[in-house]
Parts: sequence; C-alpha cells; structure tokens
Amino acid sequence: MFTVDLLLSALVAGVLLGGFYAAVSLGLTVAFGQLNIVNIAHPAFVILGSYVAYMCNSRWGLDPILVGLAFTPVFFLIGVGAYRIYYESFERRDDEALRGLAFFFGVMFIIEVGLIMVYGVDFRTVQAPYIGQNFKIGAVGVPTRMLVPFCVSLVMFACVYLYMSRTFNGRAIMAVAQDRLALQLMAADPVRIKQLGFGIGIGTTALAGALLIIIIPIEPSIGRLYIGQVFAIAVLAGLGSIPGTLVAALVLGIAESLVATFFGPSWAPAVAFGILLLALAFRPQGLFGR
Amino acid sequence: MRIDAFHVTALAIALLGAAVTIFDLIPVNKFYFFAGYVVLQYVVLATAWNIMGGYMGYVNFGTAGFFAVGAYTSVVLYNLMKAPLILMIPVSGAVCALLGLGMGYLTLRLRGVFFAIATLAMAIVLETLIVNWDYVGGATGAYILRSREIAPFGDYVEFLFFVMLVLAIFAVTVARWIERSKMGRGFAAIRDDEVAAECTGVPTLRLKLVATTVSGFLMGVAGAPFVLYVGFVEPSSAFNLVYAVNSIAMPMIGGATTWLGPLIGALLLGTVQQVATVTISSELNLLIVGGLLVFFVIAAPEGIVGLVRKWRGRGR
Amino acid sequence: MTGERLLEVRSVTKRFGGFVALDEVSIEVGKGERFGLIGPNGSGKTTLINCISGTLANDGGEIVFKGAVLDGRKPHERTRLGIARSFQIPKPFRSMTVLENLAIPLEYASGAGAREVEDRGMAILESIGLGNRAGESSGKLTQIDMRKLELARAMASEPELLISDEAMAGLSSTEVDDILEILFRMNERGITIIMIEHIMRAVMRFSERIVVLDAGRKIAEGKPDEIVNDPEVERAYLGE
Amino acid sequence: MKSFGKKSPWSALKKALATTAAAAGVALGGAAQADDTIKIGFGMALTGGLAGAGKGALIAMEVWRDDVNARGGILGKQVELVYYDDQSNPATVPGIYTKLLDIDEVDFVVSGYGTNLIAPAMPIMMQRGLVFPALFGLAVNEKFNYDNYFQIMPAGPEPMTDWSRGFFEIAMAQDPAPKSIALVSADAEFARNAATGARQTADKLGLEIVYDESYHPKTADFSPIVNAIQARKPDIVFVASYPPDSVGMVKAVNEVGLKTRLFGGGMVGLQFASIMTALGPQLNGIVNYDFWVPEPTLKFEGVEEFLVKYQKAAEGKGVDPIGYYLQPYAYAYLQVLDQAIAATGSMDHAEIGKYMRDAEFDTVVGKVRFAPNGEWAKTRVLQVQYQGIEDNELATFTKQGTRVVLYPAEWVSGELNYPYAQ
Repeated sequence: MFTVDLLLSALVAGVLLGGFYAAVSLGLTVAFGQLNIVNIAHPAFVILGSYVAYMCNSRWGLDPILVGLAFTPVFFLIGVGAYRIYYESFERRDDEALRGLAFFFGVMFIIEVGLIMVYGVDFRTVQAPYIGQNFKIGAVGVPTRMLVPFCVSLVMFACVYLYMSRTFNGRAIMAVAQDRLALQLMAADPVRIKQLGFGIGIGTTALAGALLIIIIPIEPSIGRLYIGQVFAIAVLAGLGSIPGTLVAALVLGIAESLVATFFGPSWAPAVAFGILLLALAFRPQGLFGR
Repeated sequence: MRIDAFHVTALAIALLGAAVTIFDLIPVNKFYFFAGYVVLQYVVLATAWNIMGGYMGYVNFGTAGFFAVGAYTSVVLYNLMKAPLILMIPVSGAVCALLGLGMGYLTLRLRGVFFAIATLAMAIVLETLIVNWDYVGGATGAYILRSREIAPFGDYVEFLFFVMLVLAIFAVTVARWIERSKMGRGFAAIRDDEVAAECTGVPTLRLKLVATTVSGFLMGVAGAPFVLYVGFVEPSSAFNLVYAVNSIAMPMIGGATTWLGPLIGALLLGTVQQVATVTISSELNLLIVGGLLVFFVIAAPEGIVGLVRKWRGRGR
Repeated sequence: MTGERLLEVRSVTKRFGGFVALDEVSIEVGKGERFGLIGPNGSGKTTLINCISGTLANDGGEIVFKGAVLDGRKPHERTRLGIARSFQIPKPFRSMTVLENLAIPLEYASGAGAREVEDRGMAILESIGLGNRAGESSGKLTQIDMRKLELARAMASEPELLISDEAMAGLSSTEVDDILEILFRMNERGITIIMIEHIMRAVMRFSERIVVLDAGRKIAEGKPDEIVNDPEVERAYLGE
Repeated sequence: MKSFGKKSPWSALKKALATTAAAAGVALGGAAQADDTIKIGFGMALTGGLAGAGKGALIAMEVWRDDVNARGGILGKQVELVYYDDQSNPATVPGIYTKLLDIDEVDFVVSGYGTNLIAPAMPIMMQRGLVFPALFGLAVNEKFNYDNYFQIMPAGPEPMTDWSRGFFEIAMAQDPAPKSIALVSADAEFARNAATGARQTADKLGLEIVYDESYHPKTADFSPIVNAIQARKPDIVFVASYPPDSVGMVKAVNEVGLKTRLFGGGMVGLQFASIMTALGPQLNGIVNYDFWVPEPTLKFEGVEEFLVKYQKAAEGKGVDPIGYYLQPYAYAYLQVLDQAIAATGSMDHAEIGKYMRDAEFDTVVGKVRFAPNGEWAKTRVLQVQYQGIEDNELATFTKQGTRVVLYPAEWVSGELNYPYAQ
C-alpha cells in the first residue's frame, strides 16, 4: 500500500515527531555530549517538567509552555545543584564513569517514586487551546498538538545554539570536555563552566516536559521509555553537536514514522535502536562527530 | 585450581541446600524457597554483571535482555520438545553466551558509556523481536505448566530453589576464579586504563569478548528456570528494567571489585526487597533501592566490602 | 646510522579526516641506539609513536620491526614482540599497587609465571628506585614516581625498544637528571630507546641521533650538534 | 593480586547473612491466627504500570470489607484483608501467594489485577486446590483448566471472541453491512488476545481484513498509523489498546479526520475519568467496550451506594475518582466469595468451589453465574457509544446519556449514531 499522500503524511508526522524528540534530547546533548556526564536520569527530569506543567495547568489553567518557560530557571538551579553533588562525589575523585552512572540511576528512581507518592500513577494530561486542533495542507493533516511543540523545540534549539556559539561561556562549555587546558588558558574555571552547562541541560527539561505532556498523557514511570531514545539521538548526533541532535532526532522521527506507516508499527522502535546499534558499530563518532 | 576454605564452604552450602530440599532435614516454610529463589537469582545476575561491570568497568544496561533471552530459550525448548530444566539451563546459557559474544564483537570497540547505551539498545531490539515472534507467544506471553512434584525433591519449587542455589554457587565460584587468575588481573588493567593495558601486552579485545561471553552465559542460566518459577512469561516482565537496576545496584552496594561484593549486595538488597514486598508494600520499595544506591555511591564508593576493609584497616 | 636496524618506519602517512598528521615520514633506528625525536607541539611526534606502538593504524607506508612488518598487528602483540612505551600523561592502573602494576606486563608480555612475578617486579622497581613504594597505591604517587612507574612498567615487558614519551615534562632539573640516569642505564643493558622530549638539554645530552618533525614531515636528521645548527629546525621552532 | 585480610571476606559474609536472616525473621514472623477473623489475602499492583487500576481495586475491596464487617462479618467472623504490592511484576506473584498461604495463613486468596498477575498464581492454587476468584484476566484458564478458578470480568465463556462480539454484532446490523475491517492492537497481552478474537470473528463473518498491525505500547505519535489505516478505507476499525495509547489513538483519529463507519471496540482507558475528561468531545461517536456505565438499565442493587462510598474513600488518593469501570467488580468478586462461604457455612475450599460453580450470585454488578471454565456463563461485555459530549467536565461523564449502552440487547439504553464519520 503506497500513495504519495501517505508518504507525505508520514514524512510530515515524522518531522513533527522528530522535532519533539529533539527537544527531549537537547539537554542530554549538552550534559552527555559536551560535558561527558552520563545523566541517565535526564528523562526523569523531563517527566518532572511534565508534572510541573500539569500542576500549574490543572490548578490555575496556565499554559503549559509558559509554565515550562517560567520554570526553566528553577530547573537550571536544580541542575546546578545536582552537578555540585556529582562533582564533589565523583568527578573530583576522578571516579565518575561507573559510580556517576549508578548515581543518576538512583536519582531517576527517586524522582519517579517521589512523583508517584505525590501524584499517584494515574495518567495526567493538560488543557490548552492548541490541543485537538488541526489543519490540512493538501491531503496532509497537521495536528497543532504536534506542530506547536515542534516550533517551540526549534526556538529552543536556536537559543541554545546561539548561546553556545556566540557567548564566551557558551564556547567554554563546548570546549570543556575536549580541552581542559585550553579552557584554563581562557581563564575559565572548568567546574563553574560544567556547572553552568549542566544547569542548562537540566533547564531545557522544564520546557521539554511541558511539550511531552502536550503530546501524550503521562505517568511517573513513562520516562524510562525515553532513555533509549534520547541516548540514541545524542549518540547518533555525534556527541555534543547541537545541529547534529536536531538532525538525528528528525532522522529517528522520520524513520519511525515511515516504518509505522509502511511496514508495521510494532517494528518502529526496533528500527530506531537498530539504527543506533549500527551507528555505534560502524560510525561511533555519530553523524556529525569529528 | 587450589581447593581452599571457599570451596569447602561452597560445597557445604550446596549439601545443606540438598539436605533441606531433598530430605527435608529442617522444616522450612515454603515461602522461603520462593523468596530464596529470587534472592539467589539476583546473586547470579549481580555476579554475572560484575564480571563485566565491576572487574572490567564496562556497564551493561542490558541484563534484562540476557535474562529474558535465557527465559525465552527455555520457552522454545519447551515448545519444541518439552525439554526438562536440566537441558534448558545449559542451552539457555549457551545461547546467551553467543549473544554476549556477538554483542561484544559489535560493541566492544566502544568505550565506556557508548557500550552501556549499546547494551540498552540491544535489550530493546531483543524485546521487539520477542514481541513479534508468535512461536514463543509474542506480546501475549507463553505458559509453561510445571509439574507439581519432582523426585527426589518433592515440591517442584524446592527443586527450583536447589537448582538456583547450585547456579549461584557456580556463578560465584567462576567469578572468584576469574578474579584471582591472570585473566582477572587483565580485566582490572582494562578497567583502570584500557590503552595502557593494551600497551603492556594485555589482549584487551579478546579479554573483553571472554567477559561478555561468560557474563552472558551466567545471565542466561539465571533466566532459564524463570518460566518454570512464574509459570507464565511475557516480554514486559521478562525484560523488566528491575533486573537491570538490581544487577547494577547490588554490586555497587556490595562493592564491585571483588566476588564478595555482588554476593553481599544481592543477598542484602534482594532480601530487603523480599521483605519490603511483604511488609511495606508501596513505592517505598523502589525508593529503598534508589536511596541505597545513591547513598552508597556517594558515601561508600567501594561498597560494603570497602567499608569493612577500611574499618578493619583502622582497627589494626 | 650504523649497525643493525631494529626499527624502520617507511613513508608512514596518517590522516585525521582532512588533516595530514604524518606525511610520508621515514626513520630508521639501529639496535642499541639512543634516538631522539623532537618537534614543536602538533608536529606529529605522538602520532608517530602511536603508529609504532599500534594504538593508531597508519594510512600509508609500513613499519618494520626486527625485519617483520607490524601493520595490522595489535598493540599488545607489538608489546610482546618487544616494543614498550611510556605515556606522556602517566596512565597507571590506579586500583593496583605499584608492584601489581608491573605484574600486568610481566604476566602478559614477558610470560612470567605467577610465582616469578613478585621477584622480577621487585628487581625492576629496585633498579629504578621505586623499591620502597612497591606496596603503595599507584594513584597516589608523586609526579616523579609516577614517571618512574611508567618506565618501570615498560621495562617489565622486557622490551628491545622503549619509546619514552615526554617522560620528563614538568619535572625539576634534578628529577630530569634522575630519569635520564635511568634511561642511560637501560640503554647500557642493550635496550634501544626512542626519546620524545621538549627539554632540549635532556634530548641533546641523551641522543646519539635526532630526527626533527614539523607539521607531520621530517625536516631534519642528524647528530645533536648538527640539529642545533640546522636553520630549518630553528625556523620550525622560532617561526611558531 | 587483590588480596585482603584472609579472614575479612568470611566474617563480612557471615555478618551480612546473619543480619539479613535476622531482618527476614523479624519481618516475616508468622502472625498468630485468631479464630474470630477470616483472612483474605491477595497481591495487588500498587506500584508499576498497573497501579492505577490496582489501587482503585484495593479501595473498592476495602469498602467491601468495611461493609461486611459493619453487618457483622462472614459466619460471624470479622474479615481482614492481607495484601502485598506485586509491583505489576509477575515475578513477585509466586512469592507473595506462598507468603500469604504459608506464613500469614490466610483463609482465602483472591487474585490481583490483570492477566499477567493472575497467571503466575495459578500453579499454586492448583497445587493446593484453592478457590481462586480472579479480577480481570483474559482467558487465563484456557491453559490451566482449573475448576476452582472464577473470573469476575464478564467476558463470557469464550473470552477471546466474546470480548468483541458486541462490536461486530452492532456493525453487522447496519445497512449496508460493512465489508472491510482494520485491526490494530498494542503489543501486549490483553490487546493481542482481543485482536486475535476479533480476527477470528471477522474471518467468520467474511469481513475483509484490509489492515492488521500491532504497535509498540510506547508509540508517541499515532498519526502514521491512522493515516495508514485511512489509506485502506476500511468500513470499520477495531482497536485494542492500553490507556496511554488509547489517548494517542483518539487524538490522532480526530486530527487526521479518520473516515470510517464504526470505530473502537477494545480500547482500555477510555473508561477512566482522567482520560475521559482529557479527551472530552473527541470521544463522541466512538463505540467501545465497557463494564459499567451510569445508565438506567445497569442500576443494579447496591451499586450506587457502593460508588458513593468508593468516591469518598478515593478522594485525594490519586486514583480514578468515579470508579465505574473496574471498581464495582473488585467489590463483586469478594461478594461472590462472601456469599459462597455464607451459603455453604463452611471454610472448605472444595465445598465452596462446588457451590460457586453451580450457584447464581447477586452482586453490585448484577446477577453472576459462572461457566464450567470459570468465566461468566454469558458475556456481558458492554458496547457503549460516547454521545453528546460537549465539554471536559467530570460531571458530564457521571450523568446518563453520554455513554449509551448498545449491546447486549438486555441492557440497551440508547440508539447508535451511525456512521462514525463519513
């Protein structure tokens, strides 16, 4: 079964989905790709962002995206705090690889359980005017529920990219994992820079969480489902490359959508991870890696 | 291999296990066999994980994948020929050893976290394959009707307990042997610095393949009796993330550089979980694992074994 | 170069993407020779020794050791053939004691049985002045001891060729002399040594022959005093 | 090389063993059995994927316990519930039930929620010949054939096909009758089984299956699937899905503007208050299975009282606040046990089991009679259509007429709006 309309629809859906994946992965690209911190709790922070959006939306009817924006600084500070613990406990002891990983694993569980204790395990959703709307371009339907997160995601990318490439601190973050020496020559304190970078990484999860809950209903343990996806994207991107993350997310989104449309949706996740495995085996530096 | 106090103790525990399960030497409530089975299963998994993770520093997030492949190999054998458990265990082990070898071959050029992520991806790909494979029940799951009794153990679950006890002793013995052999020192060199290890003559790729194979084998044998224990298996329970979490948390809590670490970690955390399941019965159960894990990695990087060692060191 | 050739690097090329790190570099090192390899930062010195020790694969040319082509052989195989190296940034096995560090090459490269390890390891440590550190955790050593451990560990694989990669960077001048002394002694025992160094005083004193790399190409070769007076070498160093 | 004090590992091990054993001993110490109580034990999903339903069920069961104890207990004995969290994980189930039976020495056990958590308990029940009332498992007994298994979910004697029978009967009664069908299901136990049943029925009815796929439960965007279905232009669409994907599917169907005559069938989650209020008007026209809705034909004796009590107890617990779908059944499966014990005046499982196979029970979910395989003797999987929903308020869904019953004929409460979308 193949028609041009179907192909176009699949591509559009894939691009929109990819845009959303990109938003969820952005913070990890910074933390994991650039700072070399294996924050496996990243999706859990995203879910935390979703619940903040849910709480403000259900209690005061606030727009989830605005809530996400408003809470970005709060999440930034949480990220800074988390990095301090991480640094003091692991990085300073030159002990981050295994134990750091285990640490974030534990953090993931604590966030998840904390959310269950507060909100229970029921599925939560948000209300917003753009949820449930859609329009058509030719025969291709474009749901605003997907389009709005897609656009927000692009803006997020643009902001982070500009910050990283145009400001002193941003460039320092990009440099910190590659070349500590150069960083010291720039007279920047690597710990402070990494702290800033990790803060930004976690900061993005406030908004990413808001986008997530716009797209699907959530419950606390749903974050686990995205661990594979976000790491796949970060690796596929070539660690630390922000444009690469966007492209990798789109590739994954489109691949899933095409497979779901033309082959059988139950193979979609295997395809995504199959791509990851192949990438790891044959091009571990990723699409945009050096 | 020299015979020492360890081997004597291991044999004694095995005999005691046999005495309890076969001859009902000491009256033991059935529940302890059920709970004990689960704890011992974690001893095998944690020990297997530690061969890669603790000795060599390669974190495997895919424990559940190996475990489930072990379990599903049993399902296949059962569907094919109603194979007995004694056949399921070595075949499951072999299949998972091959899987480990293959995975190692594909991914071991990857350092550190990339390897970890690859194992996670592998578990998901495997789960998708099983979900779409109707012969083993696909997403619907598969039943194995175990017999009620088996000679000479009587109750089938006592038999399963004994089998898992033997597997746990086997796994720990293998891990201990590796640790103390030239191979184990090679593993430690790889963990500390892979490039330096290679440049001092350690065949790193070969050793890594040995580790993935052995580790895979042990995870596979741990999964083999699972279907008989539960009687019913479906992908989401066989590929449960809990196995991955526990197999990481247990060695980390016990102490990842020695065979004793995963053993203590599994006995402790496994028992706490079994107790918590029937006492606390709430989210706290998960919180315990998460909290202990975070606490130990921050406060006691060498785990319980490290704490004891430090404490004894100070006493001297 | 006089006498028997131990190592030949024939037109070796190494590229990283579009960047040419080594451009048809050829060198020959004789058996028992003290050989110096110098050049400004980024000139390809470390890349060259990575190609020799096998941690990088060369894209062109070939490397011959004791008459056998090494290309395609893994680093550990080259170590067993007799090529040992120390690392610019020391890479001790941090979870092990100093003596245990030596056990790895002793067991894996020079085929010592478990019983000989301690004796042979201690002998090497004594000879290098680390005897009293044998039981210490290797991660906690001082800078100079860390460097010595690098050399001791290289020695433990019983090499015929030792590549010493900036073993003296950051050390005081008495410490530099200390390391030089060790290297001289090794050489007296018949080990060929390639020294990569930034400390000119040390290279000039140590080397019988020196090759200068700049931007991935060999720009000069000769005795230390010839090198010092070479205008191209001067340009390479000062022009940067 | 890694040698440390020769004694240390052993003493450490012994110490660890001793502590854990002591901890286990304290925690698991057998409780003294009091003669004046009847203990009912079960595992329930209080954490993990099924906890939403499991917690709701537990509250309903506690309401039952309080009701029974208030009226003086069973056989004059007070009832006590002993339960543990199965974490939605089948691997915990064998341990939990042996603990209940051998250490807590409960008098009766009932199942937890869902097929995956019922099946692992079956071997234990069969070995000991225990009566096993079960809560919402699909076709569990097909493999076991255990005569003391009693399923409260009204799937019917042939659970796999009975499940979707109503959907097909409604479809085939229309003029013109549909000729083609699309089947889509989640990759998980219930959904696959439901789809298998639907496939058999479709084949029997001679419907052309133009699309037959399953999807991974974590699929984030369903529009590719809905588009692919639309491209095949099926007359009707049968969906078997779980809560999060049911939502995704409904959203995608509305966004794509799926054109088909009948849509729905086996979507779990559309019965939950949180999901209904989230989707609101997007539900209109969907025909889906249900077990209880506030329609006049289903006002069984006691159900409304029960719901009032449940809703009060559920407040602030993060569970379904109205409790229509599963909760009355969680109350009812204990009622069945209660009535069987009372009627036989016995605590003997064989005797009670025999009674349960033969008798008819009067519960908050109506009259219940079991078939020989332990399923309901006659299916009562309702098919309801969402109609006239204009907002996302909870009150909309608690009033009659928003989910009218179309099947079975005995309980019909309204007319089908047909087609779904043209």
